[in-house]
Amino acid sequence: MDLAATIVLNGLTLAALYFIVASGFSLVFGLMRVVNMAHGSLYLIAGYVGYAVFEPLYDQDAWYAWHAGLAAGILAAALAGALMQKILLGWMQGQELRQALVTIGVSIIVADQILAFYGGNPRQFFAPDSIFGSTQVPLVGGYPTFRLVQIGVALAVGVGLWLLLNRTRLGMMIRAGVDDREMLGACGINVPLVGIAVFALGAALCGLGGVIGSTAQPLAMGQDGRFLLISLVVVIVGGMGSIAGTAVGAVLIGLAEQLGQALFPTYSVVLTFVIMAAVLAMRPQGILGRA
Amino acid sequence: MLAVSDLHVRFGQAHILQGVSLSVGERPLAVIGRNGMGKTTLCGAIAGLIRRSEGAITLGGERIDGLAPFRIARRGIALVPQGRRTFPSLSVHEHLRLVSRGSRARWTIERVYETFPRLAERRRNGGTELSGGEQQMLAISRALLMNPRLVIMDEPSEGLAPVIVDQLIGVLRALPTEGMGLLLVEQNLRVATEVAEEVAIMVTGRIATSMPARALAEDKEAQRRFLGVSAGGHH
Amino acid sequence: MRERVLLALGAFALVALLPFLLAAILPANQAQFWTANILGRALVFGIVALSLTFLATYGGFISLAQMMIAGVAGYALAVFVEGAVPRVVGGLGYLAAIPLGLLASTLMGLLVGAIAVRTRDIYLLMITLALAMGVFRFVETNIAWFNGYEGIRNVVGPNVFGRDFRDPWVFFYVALGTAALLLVGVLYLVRSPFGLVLQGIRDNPRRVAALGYNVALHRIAAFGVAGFIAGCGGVLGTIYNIGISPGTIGLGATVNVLIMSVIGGLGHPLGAFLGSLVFTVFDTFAANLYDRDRFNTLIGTVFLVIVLLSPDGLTGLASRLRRLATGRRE
Amino acid sequence: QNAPIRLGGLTTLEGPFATGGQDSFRCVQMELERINNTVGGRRIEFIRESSNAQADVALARARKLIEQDNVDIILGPLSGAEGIALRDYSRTLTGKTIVNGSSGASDTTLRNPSPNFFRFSTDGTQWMAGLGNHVYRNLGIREVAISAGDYAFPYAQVFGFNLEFCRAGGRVQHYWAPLGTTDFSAQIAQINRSNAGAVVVVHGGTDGLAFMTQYAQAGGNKPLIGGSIMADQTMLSARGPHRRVMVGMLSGGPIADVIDDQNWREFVERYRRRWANEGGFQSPSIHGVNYTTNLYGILAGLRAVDGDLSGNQAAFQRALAAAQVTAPTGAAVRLDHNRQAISDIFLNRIEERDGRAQVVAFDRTPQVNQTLGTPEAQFLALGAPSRDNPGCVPAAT
Amino acid sequence: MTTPAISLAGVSRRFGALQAVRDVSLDVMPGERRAVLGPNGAGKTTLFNTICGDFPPTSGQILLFGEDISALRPHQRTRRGIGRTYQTSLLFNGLSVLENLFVAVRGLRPGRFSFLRPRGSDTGMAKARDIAERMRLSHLLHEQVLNLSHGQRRQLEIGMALAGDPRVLMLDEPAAGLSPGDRPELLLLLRELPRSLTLILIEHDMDIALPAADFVTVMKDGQVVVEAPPDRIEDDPVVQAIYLGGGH
Ligand SMILES: Nc1ncnc2c1ncn2[C@@H]1O[C@H](COP(=O)(O)OP(=O)(O)OP(=O)(O)O)[C@@H](O)[C@H]1O
Ligand SMILES: Nc1ncnc2c1ncn2[C@@H]1O[C@H](COP(=O)(O)OP(=O)(O)OP(=O)(O)O)[C@@H](O)[C@H]1O
Ligand SMILES: [Mg+2]
Ligand SMILES: [Mg+2]
Repeated sequence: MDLAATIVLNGLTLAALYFIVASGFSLVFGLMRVVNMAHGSLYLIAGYVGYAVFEPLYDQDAWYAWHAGLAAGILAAALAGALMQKILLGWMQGQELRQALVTIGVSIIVADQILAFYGGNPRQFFAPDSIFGSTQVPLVGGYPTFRLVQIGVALAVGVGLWLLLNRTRLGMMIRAGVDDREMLGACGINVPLVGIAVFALGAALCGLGGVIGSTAQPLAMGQDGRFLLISLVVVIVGGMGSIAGTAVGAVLIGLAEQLGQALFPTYSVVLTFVIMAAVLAMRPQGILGRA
Repeated sequence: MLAVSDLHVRFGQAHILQGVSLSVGERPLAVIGRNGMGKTTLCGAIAGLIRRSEGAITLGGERIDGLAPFRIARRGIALVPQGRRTFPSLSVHEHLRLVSRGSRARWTIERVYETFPRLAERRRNGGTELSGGEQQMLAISRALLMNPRLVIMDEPSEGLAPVIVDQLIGVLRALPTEGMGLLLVEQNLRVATEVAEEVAIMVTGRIATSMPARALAEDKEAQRRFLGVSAGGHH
Repeated sequence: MRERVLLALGAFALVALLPFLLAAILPANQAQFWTANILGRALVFGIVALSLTFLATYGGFISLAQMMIAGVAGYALAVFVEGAVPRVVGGLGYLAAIPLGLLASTLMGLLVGAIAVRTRDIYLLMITLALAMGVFRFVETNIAWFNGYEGIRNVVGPNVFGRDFRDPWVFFYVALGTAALLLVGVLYLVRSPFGLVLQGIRDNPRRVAALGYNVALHRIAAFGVAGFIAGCGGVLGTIYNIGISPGTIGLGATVNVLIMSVIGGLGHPLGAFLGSLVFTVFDTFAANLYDRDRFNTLIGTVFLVIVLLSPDGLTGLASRLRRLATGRRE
Repeated sequence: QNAPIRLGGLTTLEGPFATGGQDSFRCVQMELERINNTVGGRRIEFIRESSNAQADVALARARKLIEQDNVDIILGPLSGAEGIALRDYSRTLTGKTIVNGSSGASDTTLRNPSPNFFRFSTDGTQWMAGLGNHVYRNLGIREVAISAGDYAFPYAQVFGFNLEFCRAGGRVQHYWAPLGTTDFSAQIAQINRSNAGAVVVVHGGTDGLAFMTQYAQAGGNKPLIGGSIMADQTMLSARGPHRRVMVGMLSGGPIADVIDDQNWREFVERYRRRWANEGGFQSPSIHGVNYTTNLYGILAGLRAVDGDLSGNQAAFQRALAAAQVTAPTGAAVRLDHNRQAISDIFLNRIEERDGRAQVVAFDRTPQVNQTLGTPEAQFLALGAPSRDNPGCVPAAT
Repeated sequence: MTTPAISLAGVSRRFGALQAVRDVSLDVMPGERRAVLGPNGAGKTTLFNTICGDFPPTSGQILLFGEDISALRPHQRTRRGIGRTYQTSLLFNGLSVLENLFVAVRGLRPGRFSFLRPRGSDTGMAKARDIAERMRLSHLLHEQVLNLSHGQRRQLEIGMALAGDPRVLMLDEPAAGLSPGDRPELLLLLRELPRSLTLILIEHDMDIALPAADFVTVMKDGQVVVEAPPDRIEDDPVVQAIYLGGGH
């Protein structure tokens, strides 16, 4: 029965990765009503920029190579996100569809430019030795340590976000901004600035996911589309704007993917979408989403 | 304090404000007029929510027209919008925390709760999980808590029970003593005349005339002319 | 209102003459290319985009399932029509298989509408996207019915009045006719009680119910109508592509339809066709205009610019210009 | 008569296949430059187009090349479904010729072929020739686990492997994963627990890399046998933990990095000189070589008719069908009655040579035809390769 | 005795911990004009919502002319003759004034689900124009509702409710937002409503509420606290204390 345990653990670690990436999406999507179709592109940007910093350091086997790459990736993504909001999206706030399309345009360009810059060769980070090998896990036996680390990171991210949104004034501004920006402005709050902050934060999270993800899985063209779709599904299933919901969604999808692959590989992909359609048909606002 | 001169607003081809000029000093000014005359448009234009096509708006001598709404608000103008516009995803208490200027300001969260006990009872309800009147109280409190130099209130008495209206009148009359200017748009003549000493009457995007409140209260003729109030209306 | 219909019909009359124009100014093979593979292809996409525009403009539903629904019609046709490779069911002539395809897409439309009946806005966009991707993945992996990744080939199309469908002119005029009918149909529909209620639902579903209408029924019906429209596009597209494969309804294609609708503008159904035309032209010639390896950057940029310039696409741009000219307020 | 011959190139410069696509154009361009764009006394004009590996897009691009750009011959496409779409399209054309690029689906030429579609490159099934027998006979492995992508190309390759391996008496366990899978940990967990003697891995680019990496991380230690596109420069030039396990991996295919053949050494030399500082690989990729082989076919045909394409290319197409060329790898190529290549297939092993992993050919199966030697009728009777028909039929005893 | 038009038996509605409407029982006779007064948050609007089905009651029974409608969905209740206005206008911003009214008229006629356009002779259209006339919106017939001023929207709001000629008409603060000049007009309109129609009215403007009503129900904290004819309301000590205050 250790096989079952392994599969479940795989599901959970995968879910952790999905959560990290999707939480950024959820933040932007849920709080600013922007369906950021370029979320996947942020993932790529973080990955490739991070790798560009990582590789030379790794060749001189500096112990901090990976950490430096991580930092670089997060910064790059955050910057890109902030710029996107400042230059492209900020002034058309509230026109949800239009914003979605702008981000689609961005994603097309980014993908192509990355291909031009870094070529199509897949890459992959090496996790630092401290967390590379494998750890003994009861029932499962030896298990890649890094995948366990993912879970830790995911938990940290989750708690942090929850506190930010429900315990801080910034959180209130963000939520109010969704309801009625104009009125929020009339209350003396610098709405554009809030928007940029949120976007940068969301992008940074995506960047975090980008580097961690590119350590667990290859970094390559096409990953952007994949993680965009996953983020969408996770957030929708969980309920938009709800961090807890995103977590639930991630776990559901992560497990479904792994179990599906083990039990009926052929249609495992379909499973994800079936789950999503089912959930939405039952609960249009997602499992934990506010009605 | 606030001075509006020759303000014009157009929506496409519709010329909504056609050269409004008025000024608000220490004493409250009331603006009344029939439906669709441009009162809300005027408020919106001053608060920066609606783009003006011509004219100047100054607050304490400084130009504020063309500024972003949040900058105008920071210069000290608060708005009680028509239709309340409370935030669904914030609780009553969060609304207040959002704009509160701390405990040393004139208007504090505590004071709001004293003035409108109803809100205290509902502090956890979301901004739309409130009755119409409660939302109106919240909108008013939200503006007062900003402790602005000038409050613009667009029909604040709408949906309030008579007893609350009386209370509101009390609050508004006290504003000058707290150094707050007031531009009051009202459909309720009683509120308008009891709060303000000066009343401006708006007709199709212009200030047709303005007169002392007391005079208007007596002058049924003026009421009929500008507001179409037929003598039989009140009893 | 009248004027909108006339506008639309006028536009189509113009397009009807285009082939002759092209034949006059271009070498034969290029004229044919423009007729079939630019104009014709644009019309096919346009019809699918129209179904999206219809839902978006009048119902406020941004449905990303439309390309998939079109694909359902295409696959139904390919599965049942005689001569398709591989032969799944076959045995039917085009006269029987095409209506079958339209029926299938209409039903799929109703189904999507029913599943999404309680969702709104972004959520509706997402659930429809999910449904589309689900069907896409299923078709891609299912061998028995849809021949998986390779799809079903050799759907050559019927004879129209004794002329082979592969003749680009025949194809073009059939597509044009279909598009015109559908467009006029939509313009008529939206001022009917059904259309008005649909717009009511867009603005305020709660009130619609309070007035005694069955909101769910109207919503589902709207998706049914859109399903039929998309189906027409799907059938034509499948014949044009001599068959159909999962790629036709993949994420890329789905997004493309959205892009077309928006470039054209969600303000007026005609936008769907404007958008599809612009899109097709760029899609075809981007590679010539720009470094062949980097033409995606070009496409992306053009798309971005259009969206940035005009919130309501080309039609929006047009009507704004007209407003400036005539100085009338809409 | 002296107007240039217009040759349309169609490959994939978008998405996951982009690297292969770029390399195929590199090689074609290089070889055209070499004959400075003239053959049989006529100039060749090369017009490039790119699809995104989707059938209908490939079709649209092909139509543009033929009708708008008015090309005489198309060289392409790169992937399976596209190939079949173009095969069908070619049937509707008169006086035009389509020569395959690198697409490797068997059916393109095996079942209802088109008279003016030619393929001088071998298909995915052929590429596995000899591997099954080698694993069973020389390595003495009796059971393998096969992890393969769940779409046409892997079907073809698995089919080819099983055909020999099962006939020889081997047992196989299949683990299919949809295209685009990047987390194989569930599969790998199962495989490591099975008592298979080796793992056969047939995944495209990124998926393959993901499998290898995770196999390494999960401490997998069974011998690896790869599909033709696993042992490819696109994989080996990628850095990562996967390298460790991939050294020593066996594979079969139409090329290798190191082939003991003069032609090949020169070709690789040329390639390096031309592309070293323009993003080229250490040595040409499988797609590059396939495109080149097909280009050679075209050139041979044109030479035979002195570049005369008149008469709806009838003469030219006859010449093509009869053409015999030598692929860059030095393998002789001729066409069967379906205009499908019969050529040599290499058995390769990945070795560390001068500091980097390289695919080294250690054996070759000469003149493999599309049915791997089985009589055509019998082969067709087996049906088209698919998940449900992986070609594992034990020898009739 | 005749069956009441509306009869509530122990109707309650709770929002989480809060009892917005608490065990309310009341009968409104056919043709009666009933005013519902009460301080803000007393539960008046919620009571309306339970009757028209937007928020079904958590307990209790609602009879419409003797028929139990407690379990019906909103549109079904409407088809049985309930019409209402909303405290904060719910209109179709994208449509013109005329189209808003037409949709409202058509909602209660056979063929409400129809793909066929109304012909010029369509009675529904005629009715819509007629109502616009009555609400003094004729000059705005083809104006997009989005562009109406607050007061104009309030007028239309009432028109929408009248359009379906309901048997029971429920108005939630119809005078709110109307200018002083239009209030007497509203009063007249209410007075001229046919007696065949039953009217329930929430209103904070005593100059409208009292003259319009035959009988008054006063609510507080979700409960009915006073029921009396209009003339005895203004000097009822309880009502003064909780609702009117000293102003009157
Ligand atoms: N966006 C717009 N486009 C065109 N006309 C508009 C727009 N907004 C308002 N109007 C018109 O401007 C006029 C004034 O509107 P406004 O809301 O300022 O009136 P008001 O005095 O506030 O009326 P009320 O007392 O009913 O609130 C109205 O006739 C309205 O129809
Ligand atoms: N959706 C909701 N969720 C939670 N509480 C609500 C909700 N709607 C109303 N309430 C509460 O129910 C109580 C009654 O609300 P209701 O709207 O019926 O009052 P009302 O009598 O109409 O007041 P007003 O005269 O101000 O309109 C109020 O205290 C309000 O806070
Ligand atoms: Mg107003
Ligand atoms: Mg109320």
